[in-house]
Amino acid sequence: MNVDLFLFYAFATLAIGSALLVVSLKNIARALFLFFVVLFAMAGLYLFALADFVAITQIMVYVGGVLILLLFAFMLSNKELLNDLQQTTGSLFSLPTWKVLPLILFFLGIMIYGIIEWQQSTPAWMTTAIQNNTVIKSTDNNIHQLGIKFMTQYVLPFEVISIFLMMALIGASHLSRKDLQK
Amino acid sequence: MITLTHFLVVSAFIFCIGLYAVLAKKNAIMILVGIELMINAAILNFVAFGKYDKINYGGQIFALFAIVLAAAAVAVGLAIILNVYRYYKTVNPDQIRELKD
Amino acid sequence: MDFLLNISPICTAFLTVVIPLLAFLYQAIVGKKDQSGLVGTLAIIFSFVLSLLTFLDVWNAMPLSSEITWFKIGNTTFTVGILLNNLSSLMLLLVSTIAVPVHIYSKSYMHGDAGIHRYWMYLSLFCFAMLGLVIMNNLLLMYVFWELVGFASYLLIGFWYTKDAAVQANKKAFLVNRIGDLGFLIGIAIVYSQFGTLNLVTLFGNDGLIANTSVENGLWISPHNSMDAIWLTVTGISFFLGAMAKSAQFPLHVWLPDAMEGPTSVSSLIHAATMVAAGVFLMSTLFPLFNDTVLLIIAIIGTTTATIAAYFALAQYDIKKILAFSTISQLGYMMVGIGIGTWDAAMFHLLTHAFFKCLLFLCAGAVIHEMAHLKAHSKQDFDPQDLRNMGGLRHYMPQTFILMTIASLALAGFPLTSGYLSKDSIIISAFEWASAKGPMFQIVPITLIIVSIMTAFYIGRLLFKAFFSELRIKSLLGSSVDLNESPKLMLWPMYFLGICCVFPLFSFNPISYHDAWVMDGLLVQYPYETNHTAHLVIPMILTVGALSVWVLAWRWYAQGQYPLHANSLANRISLNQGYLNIFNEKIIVNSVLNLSKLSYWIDRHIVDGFIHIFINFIQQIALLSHWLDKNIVDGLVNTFGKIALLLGNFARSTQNGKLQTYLYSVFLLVIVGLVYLLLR
Amino acid sequence: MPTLSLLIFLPLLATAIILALPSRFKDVYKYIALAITAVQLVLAGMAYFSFNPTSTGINTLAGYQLVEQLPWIRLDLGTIGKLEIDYLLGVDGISMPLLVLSTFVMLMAIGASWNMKKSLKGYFALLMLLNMAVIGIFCALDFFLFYLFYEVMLLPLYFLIGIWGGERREYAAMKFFIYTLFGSVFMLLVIVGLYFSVINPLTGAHTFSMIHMMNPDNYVAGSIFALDGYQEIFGISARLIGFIVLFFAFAIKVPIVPLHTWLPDAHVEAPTPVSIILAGILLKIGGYGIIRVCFSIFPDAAAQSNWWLGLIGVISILYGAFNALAQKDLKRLIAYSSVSHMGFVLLGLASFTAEGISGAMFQMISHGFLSAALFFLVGVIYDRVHDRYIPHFRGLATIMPKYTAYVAIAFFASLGLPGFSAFIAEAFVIIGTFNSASLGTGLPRWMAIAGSVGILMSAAYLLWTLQRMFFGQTRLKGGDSWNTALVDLTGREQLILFPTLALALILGICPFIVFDQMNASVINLVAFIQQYN
Repeated sequence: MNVDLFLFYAFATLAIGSALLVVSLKNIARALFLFFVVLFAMAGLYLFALADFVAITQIMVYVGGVLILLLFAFMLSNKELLNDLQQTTGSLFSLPTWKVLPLILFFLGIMIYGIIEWQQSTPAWMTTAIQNNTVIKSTDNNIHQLGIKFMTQYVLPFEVISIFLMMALIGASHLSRKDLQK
Repeated sequence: MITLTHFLVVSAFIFCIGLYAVLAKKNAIMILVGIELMINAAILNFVAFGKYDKINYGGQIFALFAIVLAAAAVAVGLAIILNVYRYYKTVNPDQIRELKD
Repeated sequence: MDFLLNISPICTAFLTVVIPLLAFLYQAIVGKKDQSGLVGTLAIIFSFVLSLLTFLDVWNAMPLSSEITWFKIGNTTFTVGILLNNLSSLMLLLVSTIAVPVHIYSKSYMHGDAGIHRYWMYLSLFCFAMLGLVIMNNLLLMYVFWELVGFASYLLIGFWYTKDAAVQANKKAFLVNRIGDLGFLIGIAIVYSQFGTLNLVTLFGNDGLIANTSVENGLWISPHNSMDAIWLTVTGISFFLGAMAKSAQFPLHVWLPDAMEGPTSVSSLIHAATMVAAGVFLMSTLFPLFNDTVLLIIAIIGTTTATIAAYFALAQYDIKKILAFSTISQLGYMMVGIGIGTWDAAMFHLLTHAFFKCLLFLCAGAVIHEMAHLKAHSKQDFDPQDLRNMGGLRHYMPQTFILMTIASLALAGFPLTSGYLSKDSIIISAFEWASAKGPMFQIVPITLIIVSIMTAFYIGRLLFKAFFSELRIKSLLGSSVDLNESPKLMLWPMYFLGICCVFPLFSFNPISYHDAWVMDGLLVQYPYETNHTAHLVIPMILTVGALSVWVLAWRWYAQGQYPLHANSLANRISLNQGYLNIFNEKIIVNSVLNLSKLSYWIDRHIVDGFIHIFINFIQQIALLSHWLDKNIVDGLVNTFGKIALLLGNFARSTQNGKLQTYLYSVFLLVIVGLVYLLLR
Repeated sequence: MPTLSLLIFLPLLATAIILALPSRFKDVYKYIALAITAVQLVLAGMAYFSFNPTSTGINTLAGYQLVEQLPWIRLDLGTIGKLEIDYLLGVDGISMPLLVLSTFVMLMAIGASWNMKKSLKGYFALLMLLNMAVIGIFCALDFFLFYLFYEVMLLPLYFLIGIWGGERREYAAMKFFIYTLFGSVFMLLVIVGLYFSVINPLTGAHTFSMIHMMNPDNYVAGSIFALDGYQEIFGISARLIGFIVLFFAFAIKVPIVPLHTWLPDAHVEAPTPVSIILAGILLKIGGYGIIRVCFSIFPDAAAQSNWWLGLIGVISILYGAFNALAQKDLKRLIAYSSVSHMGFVLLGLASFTAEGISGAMFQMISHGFLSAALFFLVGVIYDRVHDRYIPHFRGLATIMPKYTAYVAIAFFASLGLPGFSAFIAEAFVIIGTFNSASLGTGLPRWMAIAGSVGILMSAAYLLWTLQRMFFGQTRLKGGDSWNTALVDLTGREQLILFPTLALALILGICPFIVFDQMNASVINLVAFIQQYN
């Protein structure tokens, strides 16, 4: 077993294990911090997929943005909210674990099954890519290529996303404005 | 050798965990976290497949789009949650039943 | 007088029987209001007169019989009728003759008793039943009266019903008699089955059915029917069983000593003179029915009874018990008389015995009466019937003493008394019978002679102990001994009976019983030769033996030179009546009771248990079917209902307004789609 | 005048009146019941004394008297044939005395329920319903009608025991009900079988008439119960099975050992009047049914199996007597003595001799009066102190002389003292049984001897009871309170007891009152069965 595979497994284990902890912890604050770990591990996994820029973005946007937002939202909400969030009792469960868990496991099974099935027949575009040797290699400079692609081929989506992002931010700030009526 | 299947399996796990959070958690924030997990799983798939698309870089491009959109979604979602909390004094989605007849 | 003479004997006999019944009914209706007993006494006197008329008409004349239809079953007609021949008219006279003095005696003896009206009632009932028994012409009716006398005796034994011993005794008497009654009933059934009739005239009359019956080739053939020869013997034994119970033959004699719990006057009439003799009367009536086997059995049982009872009488202390055993013993003699074929001798002995035994009882009653008075006056507690408390009574009651002596002499069979004639007749006949039969049979007459001597001894013992020497409880009483002669009303009847105890009433020849009119009247042809030596020797042996034991008894009891240990084994066995009662109680009664308990246990647990198991089984089936009904049949319906409900609930739950549920269902659908895609 | 119909439906009228009257007239009910029953007794008595004793009864309708025949149900069932059920009533020498007995005992029962307190309306209504059914059973000559009355009878009895009974009344009522129903259900099967086997020669339709069933010519050839064609069920002759089933149906009522265990329980738990009816009438229905149905319809099977019947009779006699000896409860003792005494009925019937059957009939009548009187007497003491355990009483004769006298008379009467009816009955049963061997009807002689031991035993247990309870020094379990409670018989009680015991005495002295009326029928019955011997 080579080192990268070992590292991959380490990251994968870290990601899945932390994710499991995230969903199983009662304490939301801890869960959110564990969410950090998940996101880092995910970023590490992106690296193994040769998506270094995506990994950086992941860390920047998620860890620097989303997670901070979540933490702030969590911490900024008042004490009652904090209590409520921590005192979720079982009686309020609408979908108890026994109901969800089989479904999830079943779904997981289907997916694994699907993956195994799919392994037998690699899609045509992938085989041609392998044949034409148009597969990203670890030596390629992805960031350069991505910059070109954003500004040329994907300029329209890029702009739309930008506007959408702005709208979202404005909307969010509008929504979270205090004392809307006062 | 890290094959595509490795990524797919890991993403499947993460996706399922996220799905579990969405379906089973009693807390809107954790639901949001679950959504983020699912999106991350999707992104992992994007980048894993994107490896075979050097011409268009579709996988990575859309992974980036997804990250951005997720961030936007989180921002809006949190805003909504805060408002909901203000309105209902709870963040438990079970007790928010305005959709019911 | 003409009027009376013109009445037919049937009519007088009928009236003889019915008048006591009327007296009984009168007393039953009037109850406590009439305590004098005048009606009963008058009735029995009337009966006596009528029976005398009947007797005079019938004795040594043609037998008379008259009957009316009673009822009809099938094609057989049952009749009620009266048969008057020498035998029945003699018994009729005897019963009424004994009954009269007893009634008169009772008037004084029972005076002042709280239940005296019942006494008169029962006594009349007894007289009715006893008189009826002797003149019935039909076995069924004889049986009816046979049981009725038993019933009357039951009532009279238990007259003092608050006394435990009395009610035990009357129960015992009735039950033992019942055993005999069963024999009688079975005998009747056999006779009916064999001859088709129960009429005594048809059966036993000249050229009657019995006369035309023979035993051939092991078959008992009568003009009506035939059955196995063994049934002839069974018939005899059955009837004898009846007689055994009624006449207190061993081993069914046990009731008679206990029956002494009744008033003494009753004992004298019923348990000495009349009722107990009914068995002998029955045997005499049915005599032609018995074959040799049965006769031999009768003779053996009779001898055994005579011996054992005499032995038991030796050591009794209760004055009445001695007399009771004496009665049993004498009845044994009579049975021997039947068994050896000389039923006329048996009847003769019955007749003489009735008088002297009745007198003995009445005298004993007089003694007891006085002793009881003494007890009441002195306020001391002693048993007025116990010989050990008496002694020297001849000083206080000389007339009673004389009468008692006469009766005792008659019982012991001294010459010039009636007992001498009748007892000798039986013993001598037995001797003749044994001579004809063979040397082994000599045991019977020899035993009888010994018993006769024993009889003399025990009656001597009674007499000497009670009347001689000094009053033994004098020390208890202090100075004043308040003992008197009995009242006149009691003495007269005793005198009358005393006269009847001597020979002239029965035979003008005091030596030979062959001259007795009773024997002449009944006249049985003996199947064996007369032995003149026996006629001479046996009475002499008896008289000498009796005299010598009297001397012995005088020395032992009157002079107090008793040589034996009072507690010796022989004495104890005799006193305890051979432990027969204990045997009966322990073995027979207890085993019957245990059997009954066992059968009840079986009933409760096994028979009922089966039923319960069966019911349980049914219940289990019911429960099972209930379960099936509830869970399977109903369950099916319910399952459908539940499924529908479940579906409805499920469908409802998707619309509960919860976001996550919606998500869940959506996702479920997605999975379903996915599965579909995968499995396609 | 339709006497029998009147007899049957008068009680129904009484039921209707009682039900119609509002509850505030509840004191009137008993007078209504009394009046109606008295009328019945008079009617039955008149019928009895105008009865023609020469009529033979049994198997010819002409031999019956007071016959009433009305077509009741006529149905054309097409291929199955025509259904013919008649309202057919009639009496012969067998049923006539029992009819009078029933009305008399019923009157006694009404008298005994004079002080009844609990829900009078239902009680008297049920009593009258029972009355109707019982009379109906004795009169019906159509098997369907018979069965109808037979079943109707069960219902009121079940409730009378189950509601007005003692502590374990439900148990007793249930037991009674199950036993009797068990018998009658199988009876129904045989009735149906008979129905399909028998044809009315006049109309050609299948019929339920018992008279037609008794005539061998009326059987359809090849039908299940046909006499000539030999049909088998499980390898046993069908007619024998039919006989056995019917026999057991009635024998449960008699009752026979080992099917008797309902009787002690039912008697012990039932209130006094119901005990009286049970012992006085109900048991007689068993005996009557055996004569009227078993013997008359299946004479061949009866002649074949009478050895067994005799054996059962003997066992019942002895077993009942032994059980009676072991009892401590007076009522139970009398119940077991009933088993013993009814054993004589069976033994006598099985002998197939005129003496035996007459004796058995007489025993039924005698036992009817006597057991009724005995149960009444037990009721007297139970009313006073609510206890009837023999060891709890002693020396009653001193405080209750009249009562003791009546008890003693009743005891002696039922132990077969000559002069009372039971003696005649038992003596003739024994004689008849004994005679059976000579006449060749099949009962061995030892049965007679064994049966006679029952007479001894009955004396034993009754006298022992008499001695234990009534004689000796007075000693009561309840002490002084009982001493005051145990008052002597009242006028009403004497009024009921005296005629009963007097009747037992009269019948014992003048048995021809009964024998004359039934002799022709008995002779006919014996001859009828004799053909098959």
